[in-house]
Amino acid sequence: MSEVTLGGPPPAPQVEEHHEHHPFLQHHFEDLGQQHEASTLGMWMFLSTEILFFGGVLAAYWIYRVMYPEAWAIGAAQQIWWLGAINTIVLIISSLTMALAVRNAQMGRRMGTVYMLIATLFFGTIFLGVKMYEYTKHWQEGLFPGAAFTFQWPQNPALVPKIELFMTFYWCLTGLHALHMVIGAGLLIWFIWRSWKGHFGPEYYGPVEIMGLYWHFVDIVWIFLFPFLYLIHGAHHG
Amino acid sequence: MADVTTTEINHSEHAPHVHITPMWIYLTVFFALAVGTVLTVAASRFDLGMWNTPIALVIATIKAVLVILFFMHVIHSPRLTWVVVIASFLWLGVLFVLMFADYLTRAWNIY
Amino acid sequence: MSSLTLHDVRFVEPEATRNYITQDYGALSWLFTKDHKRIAILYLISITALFILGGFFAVVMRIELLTPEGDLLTSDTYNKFFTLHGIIMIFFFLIPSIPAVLGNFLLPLMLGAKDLAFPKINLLSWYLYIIAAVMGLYIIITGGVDTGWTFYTPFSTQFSNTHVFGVTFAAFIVGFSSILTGLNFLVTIHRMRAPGLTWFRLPLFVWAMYATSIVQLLATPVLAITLVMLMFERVVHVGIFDPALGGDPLLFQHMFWFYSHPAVYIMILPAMGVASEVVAAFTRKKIFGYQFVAYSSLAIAFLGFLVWAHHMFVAGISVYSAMIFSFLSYFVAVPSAIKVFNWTATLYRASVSLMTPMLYILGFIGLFTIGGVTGLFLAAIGLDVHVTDTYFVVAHFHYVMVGGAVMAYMAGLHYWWPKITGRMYPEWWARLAALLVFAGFNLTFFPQFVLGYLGMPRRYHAYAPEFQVLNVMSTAGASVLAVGYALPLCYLLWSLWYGRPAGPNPWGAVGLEWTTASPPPMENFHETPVVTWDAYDYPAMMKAMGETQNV
Amino acid sequence: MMLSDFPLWPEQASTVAPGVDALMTFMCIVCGGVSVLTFFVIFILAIKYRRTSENQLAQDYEPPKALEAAWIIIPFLIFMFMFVWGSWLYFRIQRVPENAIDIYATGKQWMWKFQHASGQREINTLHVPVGRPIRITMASEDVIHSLFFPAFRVKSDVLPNRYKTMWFQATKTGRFHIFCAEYCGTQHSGMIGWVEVMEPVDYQKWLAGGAEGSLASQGEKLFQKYACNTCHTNDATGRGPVLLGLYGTTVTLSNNATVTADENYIRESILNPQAKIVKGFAPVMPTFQGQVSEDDLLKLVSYVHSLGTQKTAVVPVETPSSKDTSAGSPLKPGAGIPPQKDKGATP
Ligand code: HEA
Ligand code: HEA
Ligand code: HEC
Ligand code: CUA
Ligand SMILES: [Cu+2]
Repeated sequence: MSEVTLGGPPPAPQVEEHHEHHPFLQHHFEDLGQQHEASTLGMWMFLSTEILFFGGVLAAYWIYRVMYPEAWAIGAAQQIWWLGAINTIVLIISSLTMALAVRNAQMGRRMGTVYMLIATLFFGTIFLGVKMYEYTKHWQEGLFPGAAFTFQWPQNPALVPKIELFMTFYWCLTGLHALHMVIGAGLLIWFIWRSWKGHFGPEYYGPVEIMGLYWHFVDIVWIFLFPFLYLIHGAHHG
Repeated sequence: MADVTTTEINHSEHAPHVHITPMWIYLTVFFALAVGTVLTVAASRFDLGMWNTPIALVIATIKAVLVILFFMHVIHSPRLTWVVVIASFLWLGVLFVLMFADYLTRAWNIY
Repeated sequence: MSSLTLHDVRFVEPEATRNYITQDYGALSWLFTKDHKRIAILYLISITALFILGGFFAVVMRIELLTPEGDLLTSDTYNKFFTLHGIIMIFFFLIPSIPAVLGNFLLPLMLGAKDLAFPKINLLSWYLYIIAAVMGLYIIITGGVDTGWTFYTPFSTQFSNTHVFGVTFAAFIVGFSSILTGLNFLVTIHRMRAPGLTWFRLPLFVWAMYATSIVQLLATPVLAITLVMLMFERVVHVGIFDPALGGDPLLFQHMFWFYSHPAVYIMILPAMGVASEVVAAFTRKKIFGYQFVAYSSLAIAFLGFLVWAHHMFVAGISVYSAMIFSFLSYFVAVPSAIKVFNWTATLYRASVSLMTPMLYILGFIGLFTIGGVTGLFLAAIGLDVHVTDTYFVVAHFHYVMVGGAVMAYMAGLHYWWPKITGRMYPEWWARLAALLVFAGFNLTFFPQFVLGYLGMPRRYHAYAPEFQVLNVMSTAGASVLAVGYALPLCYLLWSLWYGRPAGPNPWGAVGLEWTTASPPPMENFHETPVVTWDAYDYPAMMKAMGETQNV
Repeated sequence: MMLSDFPLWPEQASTVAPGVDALMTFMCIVCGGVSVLTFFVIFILAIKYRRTSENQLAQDYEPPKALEAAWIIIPFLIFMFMFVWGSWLYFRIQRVPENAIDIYATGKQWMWKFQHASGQREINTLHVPVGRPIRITMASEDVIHSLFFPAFRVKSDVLPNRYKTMWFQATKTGRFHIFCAEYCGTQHSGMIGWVEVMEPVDYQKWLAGGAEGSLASQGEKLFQKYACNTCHTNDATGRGPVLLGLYGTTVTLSNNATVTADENYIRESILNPQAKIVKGFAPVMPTFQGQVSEDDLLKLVSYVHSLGTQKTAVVPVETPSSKDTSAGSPLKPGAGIPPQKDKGATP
């Protein structure tokens, strides 16, 4: 994904130089423009695979949601909706700061980029912290599927396996999402370091842009997960 | 194909094309996303019958489109990026539609 | 222009003193290479090894099936053998075969580029492949897996006590290898074409790889996530696909085939691309209806996504959706028909040379047609009820995959062997091998159509005695086939040392890859070529090449 | 070998079989015809336009482009015809006639259990009358199986936790194969049996138990007469071990010794049950020494023998239904997915 940023000889940041000698231009590209277009296109294609990757679980999720609407509503009611809402806002803020980081890189504001990336990392970490809190809580309440699932639903015990199914999707979806967040956070740290070194500027901001695409994608996934997992309306809240 | 032209290969510019989105756009989009979140939560507090799910879906979709267009700069991107984005969702749509075509017609009788 | 003869085209550039093979020495220079040609060679070696392994399982299975009783292997071993045969042949041999070997080698050459867009990702995808293959081998040694290559639930999640987790994890990893290859190709084709090389000047092989890559990119992630869910279910004992816990085993099948049906086009589209190249080169003619052939690749790639549940006609899907999927399955056959007829028409008033690659490709056209039309039998739902899960299906897919894709792979390997190695292979041995493969193949798999219609189910370790004669024929054919595949292994190796030097363009073919030295130098071309001619435009191309030479 | 050992076409023994064969014939002729024509054209062209000199180029001629349209449209129309025929046939195969006789089937690793409406149970053999539509309602106790009658040209996957139905009407008497067509584990290829198509009168007699069956089927009667079936049920609910698939397996005894379940062992188990106690069971089986004649003993042994060699473990595998609180039994219809059509009665 960040192919472009991996390569090249050690950086020798400088202000003006002919494009062919830019330190981050790879030998097999004609110029930085071609390199930039290739790498953003590559990232978008990677995101296509991500869309189908998450889309696959979501398809399964929706099949069962249509089959077991009641269990789904009960399952969603086990979530603390306002934690989800806070996390949504937190993630949206981080998306904004990420977008601003790209903007700063485009405009050649080195420290602006660094600060915005740090802010993104900060909000991403808050998100993960809240998620960890929710996870521990679910675990304690016996809401982890499989042998650990001890959740009871006395009103209609027959629904318990289906609620477990809901929780299976909850863990799969949020787990995959959190994994993406962790990877994103790791990348952010590396990008903070690189921007601080002054690698990026108006003629070479592609990697930051790509990092941004990834981060925004992860945000979009959450935009869907929040209503899907926290806010299912059903008549049977306990 | 979207880009059957040769100009795409013969780059006239050497450095990448930079389009800097004005600050107010970012802030407006952010604001819209926040409002969308509040609306989603609010709508889910009321029993709207069969409409709860579609409303949640529509709001989420609008939010996603905003992020894609503005934060991800698709609105200023080459046509090819549009093609990639739309194709991905189209393909996902195929998965959903044809799969549901099976599940929703299973109970039908055979004539 | 008319004064030019093909001899002028033969020597376009002086032999390079240093090429991609002699550039660097030592194992590390190969293992850490970023050159697409070297990575292609790494792939060539690895998939050949796995092909032999997969073939070994096939041969042992065929020997077992000589007699109706299950005498050579135990049932469990037999089940593991066909599973491993299927998994290795599909995920580790056929899916990477043409794209990762020939595609990797040729795509930048055909586009006039120095390399693929993301050389490091290219190397990474080979490493992923190797990691997955090593995991697979480890699992084979420590007990194997017995679910069938389709991993149907609930057998795979609850009942099989073999290494299902490990194998699905390996398939998951090799899936990413495939995704990255596809992504790399797509970006390269979009962004790295030489000046003047417009879409409709591209060789049809590039079109085919383009279509293939779309499928790799958009189908494989669904397999990946399905396998993740399967692994999760197996480890945590949740019920995503478990009927006892409210899950639906058919959901697994839907998601599996959403990938695996398009995957069959990952295997056949590149083969069709090779066919177009070889037919053009050995008829010295532009492929008839070039644009139709190009677009039909895209049509197959798209329509291929709409037909997956034709694998589930008796599995319990609704009769109405069965009908829809049957209907759509016939659509995907139309572009395939376009290709077959266009290749045929290209032969008209051509200059046909029956060298080995062309022999393989004529075999490919014939066998793919038989395999394809038997797909039409299977897509007729009423008929599929009888033949599904019988040897009829086994025969169908070996006709398309072995008769089709593997034949084309062999054709491509022979056709580009001089380019890859700089040496000619021995023509007569190669023709003999091609004929053996063709004869052995038909003897192996044609009887299986009959067996299937008679009702012999697939994945049967022991079978009813009346099926024996046909099975004996099939086994006999398989031994001829094995010899047919062993021959190229020997003479291609031989040719590396003793083969006649090939020169840049031994076939008198047109195409950018033939304008550079064999083997090509490190960055493919000394100067980025400027393209002013259409693909397979023999007169124009000869003129252009002649001029290059005169300079 | 004799020609009869080398069939090319399966026996036709149901009302839909000729229909399926007709479509098959049509497909073979059309597809075979088009393929052969294509090969012929390729062959002729490749010979006729063979390259005669090294440098020969192709002639500068292109066939008319209208051909392109022809070979898009004509195959497409042929394909649509195939689709319509195939679907029409499929609906014929799916639509169950009103007056069908009900039979219930259960697939289980690795045997077929059939139950007739009047209560007869059988394993790996299915008796049906000729000339009457039979509807089979089926489910699986474990993995997916597929019930396949090649001579009738029908098959259907058998799913856990869900009923599916299939039907056929046999057109001639005789014995035909039953296969399991969906891979289901170790003994998938042993999950086979026979369908016995009988004259309706004979079927009635068989149902009434009046027919003189094979040793095994007489043994089956004795199995009920001596009330063996009160303890040896077909699932793990009885007090005694499940005898399905016992024959030929290795049995572990309470003293951890092992013994192969052959005729002698079965005979001894009936006459002197305490001699070798199966591990995990109480020694509660009464001796039948002196009560069962040798004749009857043989029938019993051959019945137990006939139960097949399908089972690997003496203790049957638990069905994965223990967690399913909603369905209770894994076979409860409608648990999970909406059934195709509510067929009512349970096996
Ligand atoms: C390379 C791989 C490949 C390819 C290209 C195809 C191509 C096709 N396949 Fe095949 N198929 C498999 C690999 C492939 N398949 C595999 C591996 C399985 C089994 C998997 C498993 O269960 O393990 C399978 C199984 C399979 C089934 C399920 C069978 C079952 O399990 O019951 C079906 C059903 O519709 C089917 C249909 C088709 C069709 C309609 C095509 C079409 O695309 C074919 C189109 C081509 C032609 C039609 C030929 C050229 C056309 C002409 C020359 C035109 C002239 C003809 C006329 C006018 C009649 N295939
Ligand atoms: C690319 C895919 C591919 C390829 C190339 C092949 C190649 C072959 N397959 Fe394949 N086969 C599958 C894909 C493939 N198969 C799949 C997907 C299944 C379904 C699995 C499942 O049900 O899950 C299957 C199932 C399958 C079955 C059915 C098993 C069953 O259902 O019970 C049979 C039976 O005959 C069979 C036979 C063969 C044979 C004889 C070859 C031959 O073409 C192989 C010839 C190759 C070699 C022999 C190796 C090279 C030879 C040498 C280097 C020479 C030296 C070696 C020796 C002398 C041994 N295969
Ligand atoms: C009161 C219950 C009861 C009745 C009635 C009964 N059995 Fe048993 N049977 C058992 C038990 C308990 C065992 C296991 C302990 C043992 O080996 O004795 C057993 C074991 C067997 C075995 C060995 C099984 C194995 O898995 O190795 C056979 C064979 C057998 N019985 C046949 C019969 C036949 C035939 C009859 C009727 C004629 C019969 N049984 C009647 C309870 C019974
Ligand atoms: Cu039961 Cu195969
Ligand atoms: Cu298919």
